Amino acid sequence: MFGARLFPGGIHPREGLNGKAENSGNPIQELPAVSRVIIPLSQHIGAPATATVKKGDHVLMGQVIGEAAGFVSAPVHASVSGTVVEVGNCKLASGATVPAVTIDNDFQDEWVELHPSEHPENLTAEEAQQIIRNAGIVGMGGATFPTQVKLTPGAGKSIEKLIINGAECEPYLTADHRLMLEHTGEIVDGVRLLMLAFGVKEAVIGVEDNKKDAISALTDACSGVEGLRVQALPVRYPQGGEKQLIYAITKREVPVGGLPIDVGCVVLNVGTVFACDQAIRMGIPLVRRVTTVGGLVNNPGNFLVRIGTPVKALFEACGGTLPSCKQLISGGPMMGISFKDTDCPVTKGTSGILALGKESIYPEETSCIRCARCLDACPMRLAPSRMDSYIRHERYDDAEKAGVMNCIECGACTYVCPAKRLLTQSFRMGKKVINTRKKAAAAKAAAEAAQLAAEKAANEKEKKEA
Amino acid sequence: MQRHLTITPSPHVRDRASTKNIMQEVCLALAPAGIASVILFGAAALKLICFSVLTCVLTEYLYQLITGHKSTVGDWSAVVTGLMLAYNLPATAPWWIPVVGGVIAILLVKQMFGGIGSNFMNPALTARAVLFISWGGLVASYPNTVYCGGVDTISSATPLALMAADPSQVKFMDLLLGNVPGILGETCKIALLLGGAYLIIRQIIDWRIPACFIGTVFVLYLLTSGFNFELAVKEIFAGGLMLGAFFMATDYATCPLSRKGRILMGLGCGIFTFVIRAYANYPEGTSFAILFMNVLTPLIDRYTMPKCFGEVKKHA
Amino acid sequence: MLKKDTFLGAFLNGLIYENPTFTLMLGMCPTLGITTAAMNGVGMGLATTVVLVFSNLFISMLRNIIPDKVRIPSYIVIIASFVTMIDLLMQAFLPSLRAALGTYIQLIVVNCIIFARAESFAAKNPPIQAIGDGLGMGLGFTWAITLLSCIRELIGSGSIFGFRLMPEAYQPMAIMNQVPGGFITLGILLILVNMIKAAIGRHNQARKEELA
Amino acid sequence: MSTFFVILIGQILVNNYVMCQFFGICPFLGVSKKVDTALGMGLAVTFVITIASFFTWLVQNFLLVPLHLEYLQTIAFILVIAVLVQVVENALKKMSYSLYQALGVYLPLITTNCVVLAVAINNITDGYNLLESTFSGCCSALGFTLALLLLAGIRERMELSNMPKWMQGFPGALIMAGLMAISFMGFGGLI
Repeated sequence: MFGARLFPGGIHPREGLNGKAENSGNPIQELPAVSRVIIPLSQHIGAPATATVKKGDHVLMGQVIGEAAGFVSAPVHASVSGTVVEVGNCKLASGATVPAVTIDNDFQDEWVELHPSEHPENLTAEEAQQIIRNAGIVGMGGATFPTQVKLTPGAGKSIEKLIINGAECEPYLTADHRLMLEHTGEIVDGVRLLMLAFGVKEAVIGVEDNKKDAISALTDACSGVEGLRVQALPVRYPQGGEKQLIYAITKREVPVGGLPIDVGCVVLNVGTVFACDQAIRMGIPLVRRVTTVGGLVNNPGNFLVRIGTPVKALFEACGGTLPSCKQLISGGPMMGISFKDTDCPVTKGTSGILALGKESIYPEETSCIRCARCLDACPMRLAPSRMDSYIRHERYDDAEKAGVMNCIECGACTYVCPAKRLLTQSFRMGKKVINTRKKAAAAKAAAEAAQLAAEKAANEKEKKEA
Repeated sequence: MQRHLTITPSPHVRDRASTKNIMQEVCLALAPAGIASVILFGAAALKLICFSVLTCVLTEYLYQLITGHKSTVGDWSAVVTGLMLAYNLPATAPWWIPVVGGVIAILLVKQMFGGIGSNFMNPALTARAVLFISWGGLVASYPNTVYCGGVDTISSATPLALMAADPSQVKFMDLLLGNVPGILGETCKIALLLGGAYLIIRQIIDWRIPACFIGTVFVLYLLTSGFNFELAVKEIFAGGLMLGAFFMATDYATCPLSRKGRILMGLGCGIFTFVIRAYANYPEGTSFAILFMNVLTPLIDRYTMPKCFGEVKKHA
Repeated sequence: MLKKDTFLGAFLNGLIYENPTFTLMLGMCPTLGITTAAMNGVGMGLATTVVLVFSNLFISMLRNIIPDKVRIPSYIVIIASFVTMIDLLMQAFLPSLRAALGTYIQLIVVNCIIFARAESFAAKNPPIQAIGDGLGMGLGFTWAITLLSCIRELIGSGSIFGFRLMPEAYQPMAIMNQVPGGFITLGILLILVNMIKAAIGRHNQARKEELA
Repeated sequence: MSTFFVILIGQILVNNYVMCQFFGICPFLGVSKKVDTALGMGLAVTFVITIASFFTWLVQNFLLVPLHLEYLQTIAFILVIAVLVQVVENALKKMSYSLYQALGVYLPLITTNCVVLAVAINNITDGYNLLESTFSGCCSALGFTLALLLLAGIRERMELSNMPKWMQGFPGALIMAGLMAISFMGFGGLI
C-alpha cells in the first residue's frame, strides 16, 4: 500500500499502451542508416563544439567534425561516412536552434582509423579521461553532462564509489534495460576498466527490480569482479536522479548545492559505461545510441540509432503513430520535451521517443487544496505547493529560501497534484528569474567594485602626484 | 504526422486523482454515517442533511455568480462541507439552523478567504461553533434514537455526560452501533470507522492525524483514570471524537502540510479534546480542539517544514 | 473638501473623511469591547468626545510651552486627568453605564485616537481648530461605534436601545454579543464602507472626467 | 501552586486579553503582518508588562492606598508605564544593543497598548499579591503574544491565497480575528 522506498518522496507514474511491459521484450535492432544525417554540435551541457569540417568535405564514420570548446564541452563525430553538405543550424526537439553539420551518407560505412587502447587494464586516470573526452562521451541518461568532467574530481576529492545507474525509472523507456540484457559483458567490463583506471575500490550497479532478468544477468557477470555488485532497487520514480540513486545505494545525502563527488560518488548511466567500454577497448567514439520508441505507435521497439538521424525515421521504422496520438515526446514522459517537428535529429541524450495520447494534454488548473501530496512526492523534500505560491506571487526571495533552486524538475509533484497545477513549470520559471536576478546583481556588484577600484587608483595617483 | 500535435511542458503524464474525485470519495466515505443517522434518527436526519447540503451548494454557486468567479460547485467540496455540517447537528434542530450554518460555512469561512484550499478554519466546524454559541439550546440538545425513547424525547445526558458519572452505565455495543443520544453523524462508530478506513486505504487522508488524535485521548484518559481501561476505550468511542479525527481534523485546507506537522496536529487535537472534555464548560471538546489547532496550523507549518534533501548532512 | 485648518473643516474631517474608526482604524479596543448595546456605544462615544475635546484644547493651548522632550508624558498627564474626571463624574451620576463600560472608561487614557490627535493635530494647531478636530473625531467615533452597537444589538438581542424590533419568532444570535461577533461585524462593516467609498470615488472620478 | 496554574491557563487561554476580552486590539491588528515582527512585539510587550505589573502593584499598595489616593490610579499607573517604557528603552540601549535593535522599534508603541494598563488595573481588582501580580502580568502578556503570533501566521498564509481584494488589509484581519476568537471560546469554564 505504501510501497518500499529507499529515498524520500517519489511516485509510481502510470503507463499507457506500449510501455515498459510491452517493450522490454523487444531486442535492440539496428535502424538502417538514412541518406542524410544532421549532427548538432551542441548535444551536451556546456559550450557547443566548434566545427572542424566545411561544406564539401568528405568525412569518414567516427571522424571528428566538431572539437570540444573548453573544459565543459565534448567533441562530436560523424555517424556516417559521406560528404558534408552544410555547416549551419538545426532545430532540436527542445525547439532550440543550435549549430549543426549535415552529412549526405555514401552508405560505405567507412570508419576512420580507430585507436583501441593498448593496455586497457593499466590506464592512468589521465589517459582514461583523455580517451573518454576524445570519444565525445556525455551522460546518456538524458542529462548529457560531459563524462570526463564528472570523472575529474576537484582538488582534495577522490572517487570512492562508482554508481552505475541502471534504474531507468522513467515510464515507457526500455533502452537501458535492453542494453543491460544484450551487452551485459561490455557494461561490466566497462565498469571494471573505469574502476582500475580511477583506482575505485567499490562500484554498485543499481537496477530497479522490475528488470529481474537484467539483474540476474548482471549479477552473474559481476561475480568475478572484486568490489562490483548489483543492487536491486524497489521501483520508484525518480530513482534514477543522481542524488536519489546515491542516497538509495549509499544513504549519503549530497549536500545542498553540492555535487555527487562531495560525498565521494560518481554516477554514470549504463549507456555511458557501455560507450566508455567501446571507446577504451575498440576506440569507437560515441556515434550511436540505443533509443526506445514507445507509446502510441504500431510496433514499438528499441533501436540502435546513429546520432543525427531524423526522428521521423524512427517512427517510420515503428510503422507510424496511432491515430489517437496527441503529442510526441523526446525523452521520458516525466522529464522529456514535447515536440512537433519530426525532422529534428536524435542526439546523444535521446533516451526515448514517445507518442502519447490525450492523457498528456494538460487539464485545467484549479486552486491548490493543500492536500500535501506534492510534499510527499518530492524527492528533494521540498514543499512544492508553497514554493509555487511564492513564485506566483512574485516573491522570489521567499521561493529561494524555500529551496526552489534545489528542485530537480523531476515532475513528481505535478504528476500527483489533484488540482492539476503546473508546479514544475512554475519552478522552471522561478529558477530562471532568480538566476537572472543573481547574474544582474553579480554584474552590478562587479561593476561597483571595479568603479571603486578605479576611484581608489585615481586617488592614489593624485596623492602620489601631490 | 503533424495533425493536432500539442506542445506542453513536462511532465506529460498526470495522476488520475483530481480535486473532484477526492471530494467524491470523501462523500462516499461519509455516506455510511449518513445512512446510519437516518436509520437512527429517522426522517428528521434526512431533512437536515438535505437542507445543509443544498444551502452550501447554493451559497457557493450564488457567491461565485455574483462575484463573477468561475463556479467551483462541480468540485463537490461544498457537498462535503454540507454533509459535515449536518452531521454536527442534532436531529431536533429546526430547518433554519443548517441554512444559517451553511451560509456561514461557505460564505464567511470559505469563500471570503478565497474559496477551496484558502480557508484557515474548517468551514463546517466553525459554522457549528457559531451555531453552538448562538443557539446553544437548539444545537446542544441531544435527542434519543428511534430505538431508545424516540427522537421526540430529548435525552438528559449524552454518553459522555453519563460516563463522567459512571462508565459502566453506557453499553459498549450501543456506542459502537450508535444507539446513543448525540448529533447526527457522530453516534454510529462502525460507520465512521468504515469511512475512515476507506479514506486511509485510498490514501486520501494521512493516517497520522486520526491515529495521533485518538491515541492521545486514549492515553490521557488511561493515565488520569488510574488505568481504567474500560473508561478509556469508551471515551474514544463516545462523542464526536471519531467523526472529528477521521473527517474534520484531516481537512486538507486546515491541517499542516508536513508529516511532522500532522503528528503535532493529532497530538494537539487530542490534548485539547481531553482538556475541554474533562475540565471546560462544554461536554464535547472535539470541535473546539480542532478549531484551535486549525488556528495554530500556519505556525506549525512554519516551524515543521521538512529540511531540503541534503541540508541535514551539512549541519551534522 | 474643506481645508482642515478651519473649525468646520477640522470638524467634518473627523466626522466623515478621516473617521477614526473606519479610516484611521484607531481606538479599536472600545470599538469592539463595549458595542454590544447601542446605549453603550453612545455613552462610550460621548465620554471619549469630552476627553478628546478638552485634551485637544489644553494641549493646543500649551503647545508652545511644553518642551519637546517631555511632550509625551505631559500629554499623558493631561489626558489622564480628564479621563479621571470623566470617570469620577460617571461613577457619581451614571453608575449603571459606568458599570457596563467597565475598565474601558479608564482605558480611554490609552485610546490611541486621543493620543494620535494630540500628537498629530492639537500640538500643531490653534485651540479653536483643535476643538473642532476633537469634536469631529469624537462624534465621528461616536456615530461609528453607535452604528456598530446597533447592528450587534439588533442581531444579538433583537432590539435597539432596548426596544424590541425583531418579530417574536426571532431567536437572537448570541455570538454577536461576544468577542467573535464584534470582530466579524466590524470586519463586514468595514468591507461595506470601503465599497461605498470606492463607489463614491469612481463616481467623482467619472464626474471629473466628464467636466474635463 | 495551583493558583499559579490557574493564572497561567486563565490568562493565556481562557481569558486571553485579546481573544476573549478585546484589549490591545490596535497592536494586535497593526503588528501582525509578519510572524517575525509579531514575535518581536510580543517579547517587548511581555518584558514591559511583567515589570509594569510589579511596579504598579507597589505603587498601588505603598503609595496610593496609604495616601487614600486610589482615584488617581489611572494617572499614576499610566505614568509608571510611560516612565518604565522609557527606562527599559534606555537600559536596553546600554546593556544589550542587539536586543535593543530587535525590540527597540516596538517599545514606544507599548505605552499606548491598552493591555499594559488593563493588566495593571485588573491585577489590583483581582486582589493578587505582588508575586501573583507579576506572574499574572507575564502570563497575560504571553497570551497577547500567542494571539499576535497566531494572527500573524494566518495573515502570512493568507497573503499567498487568492483572497478577494476587498478582504485584504484590515477587514480580512478583523474577520480572521473573529474566527480565531471562536476557537478560543472552547476554553470557557476551564478554570
